[in-house]
Order: sequence, then C-alpha cells, then structure tokens
Amino acid sequence: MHFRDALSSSTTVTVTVRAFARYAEILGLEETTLELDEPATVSDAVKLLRSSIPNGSRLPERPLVAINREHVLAETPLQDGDELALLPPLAGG
Amino acid sequence: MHFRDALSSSTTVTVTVRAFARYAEILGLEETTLELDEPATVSDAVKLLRSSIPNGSRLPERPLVAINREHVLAETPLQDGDELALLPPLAGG
Amino acid sequence: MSFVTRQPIDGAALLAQVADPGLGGTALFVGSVRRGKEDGPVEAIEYSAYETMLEEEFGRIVTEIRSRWREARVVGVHRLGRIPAGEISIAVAAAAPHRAEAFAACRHAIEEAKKRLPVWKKEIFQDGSEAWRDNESRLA
Amino acid sequence: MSFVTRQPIDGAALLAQVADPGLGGTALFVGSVRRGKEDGPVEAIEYSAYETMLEEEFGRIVTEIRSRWREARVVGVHRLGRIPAGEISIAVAAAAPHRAEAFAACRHAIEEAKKRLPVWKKEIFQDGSEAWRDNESRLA
Repeated sequence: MHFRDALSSSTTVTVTVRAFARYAEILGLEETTLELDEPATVSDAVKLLRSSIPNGSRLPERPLVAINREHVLAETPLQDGDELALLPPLAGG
Repeated sequence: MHFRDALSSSTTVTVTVRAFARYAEILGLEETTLELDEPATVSDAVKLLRSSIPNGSRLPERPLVAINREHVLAETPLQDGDELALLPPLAGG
Repeated sequence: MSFVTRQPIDGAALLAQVADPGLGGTALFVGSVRRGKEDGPVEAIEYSAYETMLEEEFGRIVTEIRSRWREARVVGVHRLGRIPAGEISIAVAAAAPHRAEAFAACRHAIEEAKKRLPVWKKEIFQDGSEAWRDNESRLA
Repeated sequence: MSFVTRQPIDGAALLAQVADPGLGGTALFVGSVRRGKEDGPVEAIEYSAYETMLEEEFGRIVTEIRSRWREARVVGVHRLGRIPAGEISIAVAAAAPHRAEAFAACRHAIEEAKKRLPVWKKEIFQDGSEAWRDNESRLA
C-alpha cells in the first residue's frame, strides 16, 4: 500500500530546468522550474517543456541533456531537486 | 676499352671518413682520409678501416653510415671526394 | 586550478604545470580561433558555457586519463568570452615517462573535451553578422 | 632558423613560430632529460651530433611533412651539449587547419627525428660515472 501511494499521481518532483546558448534564445529564458508527476524521466520533462512553454515546440524531441552536471540519457528518471540542463549541440574547443 | 680503363685498379677514389661518439672513441680519431681502388662501396671502405686502423676491428661489420650527410646502405658506391660518416646507434631526442 | 579562464591562454604555462624530471615526454595541444573561409572571414568567436558542469566534466576526463595512463600528468584550460581570430581557445597538456603515452593522453583529453564539454560558440563575422556554430555543423 | 641550439629551449617560442590565423590546431611535443631509474639517477646528458647532417636531415623531415600534410607548418629545435635532468632536449611543433593533421604531423616529426637524426648521448650519473646511451638500448 505504501508503495502504491508513492507512485500515485499526487506525488510530484520539482526540477530546475536550465537552458543554454541557442536553446536559451529559443525559449527566451535561462532557467525555470518544472513540476512533474512521479515517476518522471528526462523525456517526460522535455515533452512538458515542448507543450507548455512558448516556442517550446522548437526544441528537439531528444535534446542533449545533463542532470546535476552530468550527461544522461532521455530515459533517466528525475528526482526532486534535480538540475536538468538542455544542451544545444556542443561546440567546445 | 675506355670503359675497362675506368674500372682498372690503377684508378682510385679518395674519401674523407668521419667518426662520431663511441666510434670516434674506439678509433681514437674523428676524421681520416681513405684511398680505395675503384669501384668501391661503403662496405669496401668499412672493410679497409676494420683491417688497417688500430682498433678498427672493434667497429661493427655493417655500421650505420652516411655519405655527404645522407643515410645510405652498405652497397652504395663511393665517389671521389665523398664524406663518409660512421654513425653509432642513434640517440636523438 | 580552474579549467576556465577569460584571459589569453599561455601554452608555456601548461608545459610548466606538468613538467617533472621523471616524465620525459610532454605533448601539448592548442586550439585557436580560425579566421575561416566557409561562411566568410571570422573576426572572433564568442564562447559561452555551462560553467559549473564544464569544470566537473573536465575533471572527469582528467580522472579517466589518470586511470588509463597511471603515470601521466594532465592539465587543461578553456577560454570563454569573445576570442579574436588567431587566439587560443583551448589548451591541454599531458606529460608521461615516454612519448607514446604523452601523445595518447593529450589526444584523448582533446577528443573527449570536444565531445563532452558544455561549451557553445557564436561566430562573429567581419561584416558584423553572427551565427551559432557547433562541432557537427562543419569540420571542427 | 637553425635546428640546433646550445641554449635552453622555449616551447612557447615554437608555438609562436607556427601560429597562423588559418591554422586552428597546433600540437607541440617536448622531450626532456629524464632523471631515470634503470641505471641510477641521471644528473645530465651530454648530447653530441654530426651537426651539418643534423640540420640537413631535419630539413628533409620537414620537407616530407609538407608534402604529406600540405597546409601544415612544422618547426623543431634540438639542444646539444650538457643538458641537466628535467630540461628540454628536443621540441617539435606542427600547426594545421584541424587537430588530426596537427597531431599526425607532430608525431611524424618526432618519430622520424628519433629514427634518423645523427645525435648521440652520454648519460652522466650522480656518482660521476658516464655511459653512452642509444635509443635501442633501452625504451626511449
């Protein structure tokens, strides 16, 4: 029962979303907060951003992403308090 | 007939021989002159050095050699005035 | 030392940082802003980054190199902000007992840096126009 | 410029010599006198050479590199005489439009130099003893 409670839609995770370079230009913001029903993955967060933020649909469906300053895959689950970063194609060096 | 004259043993080549590093130490000299019957190769010059110079037999039979400051093989023919260098195993860098 | 700088990069300083009498070979790579030809003459490139991640990611690259080439010493620096054509944007140096490891570790550092560092660049052309530019969009 | 010097080598000077706004990648290799372990602590190495051939042979290596990597710029310098442990004996730098060619040209220059340059070294140990040392006799 307790397990089921934890997965119910009443539990949410809140993440900080950061956007850089051309993604920051597209969205017109560098940082925002997103609340998602648990369990949520990076992919769920991107879907929500693409549908709920002005110009969000101009983001790619599978952008490069980092959680807490480490590259991660789209399937990675989000935890409350995570810093989710949307990274345009890299151009270091 | 002319061709045969040119190859006769009365014609010789004179080369300057230079020795470096441990070969100079072995031979006790850095430079000498060698006269060889034509036609003569690097290999002939090394043979003559090994048999005629004190400690010459301590040189290898096929040392690394250069003619006129370019690496060459033992079979290379010598020409009058050549600078023949005896090079110990290289250690550059 | 911080991996990020906003000042001109001094390649010799990196050589000095990895120098060690037990390490006989040192390889240094420096990447510079190319004047370029493809889209017109580049005046400068404006580099921006996710700076906290940039530091951490380069730290992870260094850790990986140390676990693979145990005797190697590696350092690097990335300049951010507006960098005029001809000036250095990134430098990595690796010292090792022998040259093969020094080259391998240095090459690994720059290849991983290019693939993984959260850095972006906007080319500023001589006519004043600007364009985002990534490492996939043209040969980098 | 002469390939041979008897003064300490400045790696940064080589970087400056090959720098060009059209060449985005530069690789530099510096080889130093290792303190060593195999035969005891090395105090210094005395380098001698067939100097006229040394200059010509390095010139041929540069010519070969230019014919293979047409846009590359290559320079090098070899120090002769007594070089204390920890100091640089040889440095080669190659600049090219992109990093792959810069690394390849630089690596080629040092590998050919090690194989072909008429240079010899005598190790001088801390106990005052000396020994000729070539690139085949131990891992170099």
